[in-house]
Amino acid sequence: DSDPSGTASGDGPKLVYFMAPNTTPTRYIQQDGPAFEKAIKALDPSVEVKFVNAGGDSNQQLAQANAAIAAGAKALVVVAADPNTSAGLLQQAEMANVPVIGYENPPVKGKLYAQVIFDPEKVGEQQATYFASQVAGGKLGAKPVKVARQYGNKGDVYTTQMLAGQNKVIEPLIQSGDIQVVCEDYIKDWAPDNATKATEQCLTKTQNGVGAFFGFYDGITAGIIAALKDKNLKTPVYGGQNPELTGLQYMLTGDQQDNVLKAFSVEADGAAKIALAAVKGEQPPADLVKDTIDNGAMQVPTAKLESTLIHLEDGKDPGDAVQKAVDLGIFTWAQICVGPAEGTETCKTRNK
Amino acid sequence: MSLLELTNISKHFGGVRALHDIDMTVDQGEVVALIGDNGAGKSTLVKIVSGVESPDSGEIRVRGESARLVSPRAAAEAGIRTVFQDLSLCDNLDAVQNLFLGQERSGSVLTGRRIRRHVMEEQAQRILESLSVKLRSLHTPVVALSGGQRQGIAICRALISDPAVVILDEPTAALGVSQRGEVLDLIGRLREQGRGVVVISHDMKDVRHIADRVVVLRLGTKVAEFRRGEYTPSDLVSAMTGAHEEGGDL
Amino acid sequence: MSLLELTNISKHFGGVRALHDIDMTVDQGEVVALIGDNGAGKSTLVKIVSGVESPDSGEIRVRGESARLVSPRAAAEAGIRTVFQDLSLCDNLDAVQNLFLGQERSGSVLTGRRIRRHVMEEQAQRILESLSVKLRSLHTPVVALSGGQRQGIAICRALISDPAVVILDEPTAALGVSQRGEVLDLIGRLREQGRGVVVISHDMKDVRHIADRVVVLRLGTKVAEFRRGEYTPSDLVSAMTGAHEEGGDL
Amino acid sequence: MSVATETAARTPASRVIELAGRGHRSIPVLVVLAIIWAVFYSQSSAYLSFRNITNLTLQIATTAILALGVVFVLLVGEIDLSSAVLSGVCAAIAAGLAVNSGLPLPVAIAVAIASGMAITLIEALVITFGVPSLIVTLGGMVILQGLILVVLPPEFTVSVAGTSFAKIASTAVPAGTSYVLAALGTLAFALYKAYQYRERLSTGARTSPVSVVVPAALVAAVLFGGVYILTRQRGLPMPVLIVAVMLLIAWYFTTQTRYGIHLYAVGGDREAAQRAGIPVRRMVVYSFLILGACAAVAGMVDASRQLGVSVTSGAGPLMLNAIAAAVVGGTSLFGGRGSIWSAILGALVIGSISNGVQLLGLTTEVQYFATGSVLIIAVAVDVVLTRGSLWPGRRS
Amino acid sequence: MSVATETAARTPASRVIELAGRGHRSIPVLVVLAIIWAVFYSQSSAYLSFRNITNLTLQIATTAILALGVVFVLLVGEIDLSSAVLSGVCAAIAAGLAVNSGLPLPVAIAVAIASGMAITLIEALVITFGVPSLIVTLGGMVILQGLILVVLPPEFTVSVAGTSFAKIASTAVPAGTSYVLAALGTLAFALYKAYQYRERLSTGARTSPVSVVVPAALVAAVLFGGVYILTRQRGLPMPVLIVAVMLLIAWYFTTQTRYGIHLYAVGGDREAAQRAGIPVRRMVVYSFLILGACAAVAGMVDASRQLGVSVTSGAGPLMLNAIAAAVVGGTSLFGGRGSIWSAILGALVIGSISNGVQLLGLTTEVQYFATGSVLIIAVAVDVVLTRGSLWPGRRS
Ligand SMILES: Nc1ncnc2c1ncn2[C@@H]1O[C@H](COP(=O)(O)OP(=O)(O)OP(=O)(O)O)[C@@H](O)[C@H]1O
Ligand SMILES: Nc1ncnc2c1ncn2[C@@H]1O[C@H](COP(=O)(O)OP(=O)(O)OP(=O)(O)O)[C@@H](O)[C@H]1O
Ligand SMILES: [Mg+2]
Ligand SMILES: [Mg+2]
Repeated sequence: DSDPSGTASGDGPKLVYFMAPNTTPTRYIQQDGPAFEKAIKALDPSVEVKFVNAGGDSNQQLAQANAAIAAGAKALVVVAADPNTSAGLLQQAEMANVPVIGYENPPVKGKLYAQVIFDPEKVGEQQATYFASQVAGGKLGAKPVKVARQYGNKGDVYTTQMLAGQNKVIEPLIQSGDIQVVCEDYIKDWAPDNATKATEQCLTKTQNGVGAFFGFYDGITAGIIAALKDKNLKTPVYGGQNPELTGLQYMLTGDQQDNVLKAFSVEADGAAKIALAAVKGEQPPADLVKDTIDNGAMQVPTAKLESTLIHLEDGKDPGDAVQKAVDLGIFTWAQICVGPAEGTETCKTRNK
Repeated sequence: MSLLELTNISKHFGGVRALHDIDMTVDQGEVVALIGDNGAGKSTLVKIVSGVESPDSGEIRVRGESARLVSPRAAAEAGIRTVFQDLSLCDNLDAVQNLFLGQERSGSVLTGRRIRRHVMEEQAQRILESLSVKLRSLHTPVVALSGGQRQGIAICRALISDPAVVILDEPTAALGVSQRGEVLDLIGRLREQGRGVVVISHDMKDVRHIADRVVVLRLGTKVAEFRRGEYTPSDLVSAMTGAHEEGGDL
Repeated sequence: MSLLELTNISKHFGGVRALHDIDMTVDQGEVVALIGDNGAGKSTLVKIVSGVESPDSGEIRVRGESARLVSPRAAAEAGIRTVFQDLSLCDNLDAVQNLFLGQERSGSVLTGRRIRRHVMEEQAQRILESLSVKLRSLHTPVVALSGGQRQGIAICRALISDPAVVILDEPTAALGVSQRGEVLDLIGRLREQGRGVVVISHDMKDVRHIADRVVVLRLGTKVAEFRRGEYTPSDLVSAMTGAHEEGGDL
Repeated sequence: MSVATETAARTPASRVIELAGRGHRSIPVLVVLAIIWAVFYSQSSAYLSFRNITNLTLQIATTAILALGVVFVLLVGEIDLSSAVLSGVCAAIAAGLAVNSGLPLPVAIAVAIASGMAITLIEALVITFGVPSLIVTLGGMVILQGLILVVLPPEFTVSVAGTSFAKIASTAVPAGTSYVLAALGTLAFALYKAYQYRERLSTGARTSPVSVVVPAALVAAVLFGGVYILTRQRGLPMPVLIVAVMLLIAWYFTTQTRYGIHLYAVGGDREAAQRAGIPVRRMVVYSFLILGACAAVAGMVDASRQLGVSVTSGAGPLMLNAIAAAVVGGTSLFGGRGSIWSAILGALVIGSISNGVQLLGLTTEVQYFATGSVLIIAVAVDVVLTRGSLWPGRRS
Repeated sequence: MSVATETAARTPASRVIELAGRGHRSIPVLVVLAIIWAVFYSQSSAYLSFRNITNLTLQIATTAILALGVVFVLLVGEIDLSSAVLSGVCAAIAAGLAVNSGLPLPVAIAVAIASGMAITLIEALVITFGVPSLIVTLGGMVILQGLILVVLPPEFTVSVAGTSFAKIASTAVPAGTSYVLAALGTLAFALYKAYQYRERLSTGARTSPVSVVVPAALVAAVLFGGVYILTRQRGLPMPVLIVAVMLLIAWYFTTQTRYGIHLYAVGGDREAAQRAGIPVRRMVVYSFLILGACAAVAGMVDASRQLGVSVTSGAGPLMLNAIAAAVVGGTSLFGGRGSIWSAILGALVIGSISNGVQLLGLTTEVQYFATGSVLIIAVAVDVVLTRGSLWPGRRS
């Protein structure tokens, strides 16, 4: 049963691995993975999908890739636990001739068959653009608007790229004096409780003198909102993305202003098509994979996906905005309308 | 009917045969001395009777009934209390806590078994005085006490619960002259109260002085048993060492 | 010039005055007995001389030179070796390892100080035999040995490095009859070899037998000092207890 | 056979503190805390504002509650790595029942506490069977990471904002009621001390009325002072009350009852405790049951503060912080030494550091440096005050 | 004064093993390992393929190397939480110097190892001053998390793909050379044993040539068997050789030298060790220095396998896995008991479990359940074989 040639040839079931980075964010095990499997099964029922989850550890993910190769995987769909330390994985796959499809958080500096992503820089830019429009529109009061910014874990690729996107828009506003950044925190591990603490300390330091909070993703905004609610403050909170269930719920209750929707179903669909092409040994489907991105080792054929920003609007039902997330199949109204959202007008009308 | 009766007790540690087919009885109001060279198996026998070790084979009867002394707790419930050679005190507790450990004077379940420290302190003072054990404070952890003070506490502890059988493994080893005398007196008093006492000692003078019966172990086997007055000092030594020419300076 | 000379040694533990202005000397070829009731401060004095405790005040001179015995290592380098009352063996090591602990017979630095176990075993066998200490195996951790066997090992350990001063804190407490005899002989031999010996004992017979000089402590103060032949048994007891009417059964 | 022995003379400071403290191991930690506060206050006056002190107490509530459970486990000489994740699991259970299934809050809370205790019971049984607690609770932690995925609804999160569950943390006891509670607490304590005094008198033991008045005055000062500071914002926060009640119960059981002595005996010398007839296994099980209950409460307080439960609940530094709090407060990793006060004092030290560091607005790197080194320095100061010269006798 | 004493009769199995093993604590762990392998093999035949065994050995290399350092620290009765992050820092230093600054690889490696040792030296000095190691290394961990941000270049990553640094892990010793090495190893060992035999003969101690032949045959079997299996793919992977050499050196120093005895003495009873004149503080410092070196090597092997360093290097479960490996292998958390073999055997157990669970392609939840419970069961089996009846005498 050994396979000394080191290549994944032969017959048997066609095996594809979906390699999640961790249980957080939950989308990979909760939504992307199942959607990917569904899409594959719809296209080719003979392909079997297996899931692994690296627990946030690159070493573990490398081991999982090796195990997958040993088990005869025909393609790996990889959400990197840490893109910067995933080149080893790509090298192992390359040596075994197993194509790797990068997904959302793709490995860098190695050979990829293709990748599907919502460009983080773009996401950051979308968040910042909307925020800037609110500042410009005077929604946040007189300038300079005092802003508290909270970023992701310092040193993470995603943090760096999203921050670059945000800063493209925000930096000029700072220069022009429209915005004054009063607090700036990197949130360790992107954890909500760290965001809560950072918020509390920021409010103490500024004596509640914050005009708006600008976060990085729904977990962080949830942490900010928890702190604000505890202090009975109504400071507006911007900068959701992903989205998480709480982010959408807080939009319904009016606690969070915006969200960037990354439709996992679209992404999983795309990845499924690419993976099947890879299994068959074909080129990536050209209708999907239109761009290339330099990942430090090669120009990776890339399917760039469109993320959508939704936001609350004065005098309008927040349900209008959230409806887009429901339409994209991210969550159902039944899922959204529990806990804080349960009593909102929107839920009373839309969740039947 | 004997208070305590051991039959055919054997115990191995890995390859070492620590005890082999030991028989022994302790009657009411009797002091039995257990003697033997270092490593003869005395402490092992004591540990078996106290529920610390379990024998490989053999039977233990307490007041005629077969007893399974699976734990020190079981032994205590059968009325057997022991002063171990290593004393087995809790270094981080103070003298009073050690004295009453496992038998604290406490309030009802309603109070969550609240410790009645004042009662315990008073009793402790009395019992320590009766053995001339002098402590500068009842509140220091026993780790800070002298060797003799620790031994005194260990002895007092065995007496607090009014046991039927008291086992003393080299109880006077670290004691001063007067404390040693008190302990010997104490053993006499225990006998008068009708309790059974087992004493291990290397001091043949003490043994002759207090023991009603002497059991001699050598290399894990019982080699002799003498009743009071039926032996000479050299009988003991020759039984212990297995050599008949040695008499020593007893 | 004395081998060891203590002047005005005092030591407090928190509020407890364990030692107060103690003077003591030990000469070459002299056996000094240190006696006193339990808690008198004997072990504390020993610990100070062995570098385990540091005195609050006072001076220690070794061969006439002021010595700072800040650690047991320093004391050992000054030629002082001690058998502690609690033996201070490493339970997880075997008899040979304990015997040579800190003074292993080992190869050169080039070999990373490779242990010469065969040499050590052979030497261990010899020295243990000389004190009649019988072990079933040199390879079992000492935690599994009997009280007397452990004490035997502790005594042998103090002799391995050819020390100038040997301090024995109740060395015979757990020993059997013959081992006890051997230790008393040993002390005589140490004296003949011109070493200084300090012995703590509660056995007045032994004290009279071996000691050239007797130092008596009571409640941390030195209350008397006797030379061989210059005292009666009751002198010792009354000095220890502070009562003159008690003579005891010595 | 290891015995703590000093190899060097004590520092004079340690003597003073020893005399002042008379066995109250907590005093040096309080000194350390005062130094930390002074240093941060000198950097930012907002640090000792009523607002920030209230923040601080709320921030440390979870750690303190979990640390309290950890102290019990450390005292019997075991260790635990799973209780932080367990707190997440219990919070998920409670929030799921209360919010998604609509059960009454008290029922949900009771079920969560029972679940926490059931899980630590299983762990404790495996431990008393003989598997090292590090392994059992490490394995338990991994299993619980799986369990939280099962317990959570399919969307892996429960939001509790606006529900009754959120009230656990957000309820504020009005100032008036708080003062009444403080008065009642002081009174109860004074009466208890007076009762003890009478008891001692009755046996003719040496004692004096000072043993009633001084502690009672201290307790009054702490309670009234605390209520005064913490009600400046919106009334006394519920988590503070929860912590206080838990500490009170834990204090009574560890210091005033038979159970407490046995706890220390088992941790001090397990073999000796067993020889004294103490049911060692059962004591270890009790400690883990207490830990389970503490973990459940900690999880619920945390979830209620975070307004939600997710797979990250109980992850992060909570576990290490709880253990560190216990050790900073003076509880030994090797069993038998420490007190329940170490939970709250240690949590305060750790919380004060991280609160202060964040307030100063340093860069991330410098925050890391400051947090780590202040922690070490704080304990080093404590060591200088009390423990320093004891190395290597003491280990933990 | 705690003494391990049995309160129940030993199982017959434990006797057999005791006789077979004669003090070789490793045998029950090997049995456990065999059971784990059999179980997973029955579920998936790929599990024992040459490829997967090679995977497994590579996968555990980092854990094993770090665990080796941890064993030294545990043996002297201390604990460490910082070495995993330290491994990341050292890897960042080495990769930065070798790749970004273009220093020769050996220089970069030497600087990294020296840095690792310098950092653990500082930790050790604070510990011997009296601060508990848990606190020092927890604080150290936080500081090092900051340090790695400083050490890494501004983009927070160093990629080593295609550089000489990558060769550390990817070099494969050709099969021929490997067999020669195995033969040399066996020969050296046999000669050493023969020398010892002669030594013993010379003092007239009881001994027999069996004491040479049997161990030498065993070593030969392990070495040649290992080389045979591990060269099936591409030759003997360098990390395996590194682990082997480190184990060899550690074996020599812990079992054959004076240093080894002192190590165990300090861990067994620190006070007694000091009274015997052993420089206790220095021994603790040595252990931490060894840990520092091991952490640096582990970090570099890891980085070279992952072809990069980033802020997550050394984060994740590495630290707990290394400690757990040591404990699973039989090293006590309380000092003085264990051996260096526990590092490799424990890492093998943990690695085999996680490798097997991944191979089965279970769902995330079930993976967690399986990993956690198999770990506990594995140690429980070990306990039944050797340690079970010793509770509560032994703790760890
Ligand atoms: N746990 C154990 N494991 C292995 N061997 C043991 C163990 N306990 C005792 N032994 C061995 O059993 C024998 C008897 O020991 P025991 O302690 O009963 O002797 P003893 O008669 O009390 O001696 P002493 O007078 O020195 O106290 C000794 O050889 C000892 O080494
Ligand atoms: N570390 C310590 N802390 C506090 N008190 C101590 C400490 N060590 C000893 N003491 C106290 O100092 C006094 C002297 O103790 P020491 O051990 O020197 O007595 P000793 O003469 O050896 O008695 P024994 O004959 O019982 O061995 C005792 O009252 C003891 O309680
Ligand atoms: Mg004995
Ligand atoms: Mg003494």
